[in-house]
Amino acid sequence: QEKTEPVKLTLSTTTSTYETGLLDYMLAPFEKENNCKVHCLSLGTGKAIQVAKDGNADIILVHARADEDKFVAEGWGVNRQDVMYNDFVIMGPKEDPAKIKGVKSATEALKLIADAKQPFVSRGDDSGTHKKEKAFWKKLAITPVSAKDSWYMEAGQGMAATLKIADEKSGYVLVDRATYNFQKDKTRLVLLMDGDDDLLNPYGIIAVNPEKFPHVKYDLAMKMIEFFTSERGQKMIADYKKDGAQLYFPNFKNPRVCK
Amino acid sequence: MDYILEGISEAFRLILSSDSEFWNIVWLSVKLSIISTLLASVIGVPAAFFLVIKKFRGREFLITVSNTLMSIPTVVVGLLFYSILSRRGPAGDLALLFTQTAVVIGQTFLILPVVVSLTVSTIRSLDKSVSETSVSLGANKTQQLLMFFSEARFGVAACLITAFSRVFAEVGVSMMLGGNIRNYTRTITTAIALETSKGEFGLSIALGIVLLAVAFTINFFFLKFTKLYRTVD
Amino acid sequence: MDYILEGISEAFRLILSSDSEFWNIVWLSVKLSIISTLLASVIGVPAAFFLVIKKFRGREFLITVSNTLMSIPTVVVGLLFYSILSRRGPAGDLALLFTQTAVVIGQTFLILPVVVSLTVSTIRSLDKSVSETSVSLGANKTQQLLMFFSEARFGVAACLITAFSRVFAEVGVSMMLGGNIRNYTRTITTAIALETSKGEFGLSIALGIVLLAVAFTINFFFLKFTKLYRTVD
Amino acid sequence: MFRLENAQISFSGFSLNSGLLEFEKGRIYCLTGPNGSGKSTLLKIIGLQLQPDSGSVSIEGRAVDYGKSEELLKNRRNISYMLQDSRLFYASVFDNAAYGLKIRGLGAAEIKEKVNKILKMLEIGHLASRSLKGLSGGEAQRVRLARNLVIDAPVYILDEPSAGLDTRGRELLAEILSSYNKEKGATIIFTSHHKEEAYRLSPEIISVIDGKVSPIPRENVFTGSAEKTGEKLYRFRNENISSIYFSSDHAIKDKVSIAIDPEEVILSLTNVHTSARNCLPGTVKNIKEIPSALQLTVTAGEDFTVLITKNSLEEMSLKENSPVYMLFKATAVKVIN
Amino acid sequence: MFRLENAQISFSGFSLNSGLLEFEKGRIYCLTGPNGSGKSTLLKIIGLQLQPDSGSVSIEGRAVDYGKSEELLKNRRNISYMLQDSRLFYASVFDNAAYGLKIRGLGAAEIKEKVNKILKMLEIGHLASRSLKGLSGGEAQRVRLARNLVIDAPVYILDEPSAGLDTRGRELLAEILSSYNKEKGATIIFTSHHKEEAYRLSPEIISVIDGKVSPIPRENVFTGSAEKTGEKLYRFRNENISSIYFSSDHAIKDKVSIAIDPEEVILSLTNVHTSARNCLPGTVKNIKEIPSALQLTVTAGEDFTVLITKNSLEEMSLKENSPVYMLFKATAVKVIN
Ligand SMILES: Nc1ncnc2c1ncn2[C@@H]1O[C@H](COP(=O)(O)OP(=O)(O)OP(=O)(O)O)[C@@H](O)[C@H]1O
Ligand SMILES: Nc1ncnc2c1ncn2[C@@H]1O[C@H](COP(=O)(O)OP(=O)(O)OP(=O)(O)O)[C@@H](O)[C@H]1O
Ligand SMILES: [Mg+2]
Ligand SMILES: [Mg+2]
Repeated sequence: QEKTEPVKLTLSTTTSTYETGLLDYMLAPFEKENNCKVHCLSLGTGKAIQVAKDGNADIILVHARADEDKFVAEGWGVNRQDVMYNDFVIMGPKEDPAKIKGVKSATEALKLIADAKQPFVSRGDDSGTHKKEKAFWKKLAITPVSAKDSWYMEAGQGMAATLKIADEKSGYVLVDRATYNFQKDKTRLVLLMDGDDDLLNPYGIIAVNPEKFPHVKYDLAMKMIEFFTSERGQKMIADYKKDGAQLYFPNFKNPRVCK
Repeated sequence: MDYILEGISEAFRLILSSDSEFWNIVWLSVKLSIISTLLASVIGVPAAFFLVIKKFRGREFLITVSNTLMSIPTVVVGLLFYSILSRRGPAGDLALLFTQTAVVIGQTFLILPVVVSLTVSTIRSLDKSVSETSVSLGANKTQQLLMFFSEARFGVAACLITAFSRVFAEVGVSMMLGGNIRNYTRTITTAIALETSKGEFGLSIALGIVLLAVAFTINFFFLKFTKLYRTVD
Repeated sequence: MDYILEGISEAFRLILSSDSEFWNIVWLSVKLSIISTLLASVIGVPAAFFLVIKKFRGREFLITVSNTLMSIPTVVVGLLFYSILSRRGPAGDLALLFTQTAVVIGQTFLILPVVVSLTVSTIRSLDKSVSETSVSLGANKTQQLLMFFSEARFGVAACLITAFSRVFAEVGVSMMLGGNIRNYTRTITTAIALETSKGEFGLSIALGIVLLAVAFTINFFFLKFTKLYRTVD
Repeated sequence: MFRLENAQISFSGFSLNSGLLEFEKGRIYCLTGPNGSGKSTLLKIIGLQLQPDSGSVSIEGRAVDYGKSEELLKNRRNISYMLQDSRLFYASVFDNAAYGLKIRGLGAAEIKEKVNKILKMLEIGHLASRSLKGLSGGEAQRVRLARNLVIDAPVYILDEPSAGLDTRGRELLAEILSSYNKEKGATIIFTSHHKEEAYRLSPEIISVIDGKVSPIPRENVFTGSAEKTGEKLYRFRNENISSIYFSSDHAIKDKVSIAIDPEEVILSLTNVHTSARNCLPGTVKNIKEIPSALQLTVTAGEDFTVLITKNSLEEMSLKENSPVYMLFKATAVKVIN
Repeated sequence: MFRLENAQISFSGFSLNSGLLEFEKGRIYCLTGPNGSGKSTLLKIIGLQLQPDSGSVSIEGRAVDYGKSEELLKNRRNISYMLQDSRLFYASVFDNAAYGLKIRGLGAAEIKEKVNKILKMLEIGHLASRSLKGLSGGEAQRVRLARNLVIDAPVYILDEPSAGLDTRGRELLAEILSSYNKEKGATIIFTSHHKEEAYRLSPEIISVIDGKVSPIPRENVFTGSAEKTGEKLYRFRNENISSIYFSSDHAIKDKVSIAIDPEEVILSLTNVHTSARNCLPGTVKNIKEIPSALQLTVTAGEDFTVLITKNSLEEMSLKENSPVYMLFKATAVKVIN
């Protein structure tokens, strides 16, 4: 059988999916079966979408529902599919001075933190996580500003770095579960609340629109979407574990919609 | 190209604005960079003199180490001091992490090798007759060193400018040790990193242009003021 | 401190390992940095000579611009070339973005001002008698320039080492233009950035130590081989 | 060889004009004049190191075109030019001395032979592998000289070649230049602030004062034959002069030029027996007042210039056509070339 | 003032030992010797620029302690030291000349006055605001001299101060040094490769050959009074010498030292009338053979040294105790100090 040079496919994605190793795990069989080489760009959500809008990626995998819809609506992308979700948790100092332990709703927990003026470290980088957090403040009609509100800090950095700042400042922080699993042994902070449906974090996969950029490898991109949403792909996601914990939950068939 | 054009117009808007957050960021960048450059000079220049003047075993080795340390990535410097300043680290009780002081410490360390290596090369390329002549005319140690600098003024200028540039442009240390905390430790470069990660490329470029404009102004006045350009030639 | 200790032991493990992915990353970093340094020298050194030898209006201005451009943050260089090389940019059809070539282009541009500024200062600090004497003994233009370099060899060494260090340590350009794609454009510094963002600080420090070890080796052989250390003094 | 026609150059506050100035192949010229009078500047113009603002320089009848860099380089390489403040490069003594040969593309073996030879001639052979560090002033000057003298060129232009040299060094330099001139027919142009040097080597003297150039007549220089008459003692004669005794440490071939310093001649009215080997009868031909002394021309076969004080003249009541004897020691006679 | 006891220093292939060497306050010393013989090295030791490997240097009876840097600096500042290859700094001529005063902490007005004065004395006042660019060799040397001579120090140590100077420059230098010595009692130590200079200025001559130092006796140096006898003509006398005529362009105060070059003296058996102003009767006291000549000691009130050729001696059949006349011109007599 003749072997041709593998085709290059550029996937623009958020840091979290890449850094947890999920993509390396998923893409190995895909590359083999399709004789292609997937170039993963692991970027912040905003940057990941922007790079695709500039025509520099063939497909994106991100978690920022509103932005994803806008991306499709403006015609940059086609065929958005739900792939999986994980969720966020709130971490904080063991002493829990704001007393959020046991509270069921994330909105309520943040209100307690704000009322107690306990340090809270925000991603502050317009990432999916930051957007989620901002949605809670909006609901509470609070607009905290870094430094002006002495308890509120915008880190403007990635998840791990933000968590480290929270650790240093003994503050509360909104963390995705993958990062939590990964860092829980390296931080003094502990998990104080999770399980609220509001904290769900769904991922979508979108092919870049070949009408906008004729050079994109649309067919291959479609194949990848098919692969991620196939029964086999979904099972692979469910099977992916790190230190015995499942990181992502497939949801192509039954999207758990979050408000 | 869109981003560049967008960046240019945005840069003008920023510079003409009276947005206090923006100007605080600019001022913080300048302040931290100048302090770091000064500190690194105060430590690095005598060290360089020592390396050139004293003859001892391992001198060339130390110079090579200094040359090597010019290659240290900013993030690594950030991580090293993070490890030290972190609550769990040996200097954790000082609570310096994510403060401006931490940034200055890291930045000083970052450019120390630049100052040392360039000063060493500057002094080495000077003729021995400089110090011999000034001594023969009655110069004391300080006056002798001053004459070294006066004779090597183009080299010294280049050294200071290079060190300042390095620190003004760096992001890794400021990010790791300052934390890019809004209204507190956010500098132009960490702001650029943030905007870039948000995909706000135009704004990033605008901030880059602002940074260059500031650097140009500083260079210009530095050179004018210290008369480090050849007036006698 | 834990991270530092972990970093040191991890660094040893990596260096002693035969992990081909790791060694490819190291090799790519070295390769790209050397190519960029060479390119920047080939362009920058003649430019510096031009700036020193030719007298024209705006010369000091151009030198100040070059000094200023030493302050350009790596990310901004990355963004500028991103704008140009991006599919929607003017050079989009070349499909160079996220390739090694793109990194080399960006890095060369990044250190060009370093080469120009330091070379200018090196040549300026040389006495006129160097060129006059070589001409009086019958040197042609090339031989004259060679003598300049021979006489300024410590300055030249410092200039090349500084440029190489800058590019070897930089991450912004490699990240923006290379994309940190595994097995393709991942360099030591982008790997460090990745590990840092994962929170794997120990591994980051280990990679930093590896980078410094490589830099030390290169510096050492560069200086030995080119005999740029003062043999006559 | 070289011909300068009103070659002119100006700096703020100083300007030099060569007037019409010619240098003939195979001769030796010495430029003298006060500090800052323009000697070095003039040398640089002759040696094509400096382009005059106006006027022309021609070499062997061909005007130099400063635009043609290749031709210019070729012409320059025919000149071994030593700047007054020529720089020693950061390299060993040998490498410094070899530089001119190296850039002329000579082979390593040839370079080695020639350089070692010239270093030995200048008595600094033992310094070959030394670095510049610690070289004494005179040693450094000898290295500079070696660097220029090792080059095989038809023309040597040397700006104050004897600066910093001891007596022996000046002697060696004169010997080498003289042999280059005699054996290879080399043209030599140099500057000096010391009269002895001009006397020792250079029949043609060109004075540069305040940027104005004027060849000046040679004083008491005579050419003829010599024969040995004693230990280190020689007797000079030519068609007009029957005998002048002179001493020399070196063997003298039969043809020789000698020079006598006008200040070293004593006039006497009678023929006396003294330790002065020379006592020539002659006639005062001309008396000229110059600052602080009188300059007499005395004919004794050839014209001699003699400097005496005014008082002596009066005391001896010398006039034109007075008969006199000229007394001078054998050591007052310098052998040229 | 300075006393060196076996001060010794070695470089690879060269070593210098001062032996016992003393320099007295208020005198002038000239070091002579071949290139590389160690003159500059010796000067550096005397001037505290170089610490000897062994032996001692004492100043006014106090041994120099090289460990005490403050004391060392104080001592150094009492010396205006001019290195053989002293460097001009990248600054204007004025600033260069002012350097020594500036680091001694003088006020701006005083510096300005002094510097301008010395520049004028060295006839380079017009260069004050010039940069180094384009300075001629002699001009640069005058700037170096100005930089050292402007310093008011009890001791001047100058390594080849006359290098590159024209005749006028050497004259100015000699005048200034002489006046510093006479008026301020300054001690002056310098080196030179030119005999005239030693004769013009320095009664005490110290020879350095191959690292070995030996003070050599002064020749034909006499001290006495002078009176003017004609235009530029003076008559010297002291208790032993009744009259020696000499010429001088400058006014001579009554006390004066003179020196006569042994080579410029002619011996005569009879008293003759010549243009030589001086004809002193004396007696041959001693005859000594030296390389290439004979050295006679002739007593004529004081002892004179005279150099003549062997043949002259034989011809004149001079022996010890022969009566002779010494002939020499007024211009052959050099005024010292
Ligand atoms: N640092 C040194 N290393 C090696 N040799 C040295 C050093 N300094 C001086 N010398 C040697 O010592 C000798 C004496 O040098 P010095 O400069 O004292 O000579 P000098 O008598 O002043 O000669 P000149 O008349 O040429 O100025 C020279 O042969 C010189 O090469
Ligand atoms: N580039 C220049 N700019 C200004 N003046 C200059 C320049 N070059 C030379 N001069 C002046 O021209 C004059 C002649 O200089 P030059 O070097 O020819 O003198 P010189 O006769 O060689 O003197 P010396 O005997 O001191 O070596 C000097 O007064 C000098 O200051
Ligand atoms: Mg000159
Ligand atoms: Mg000397």
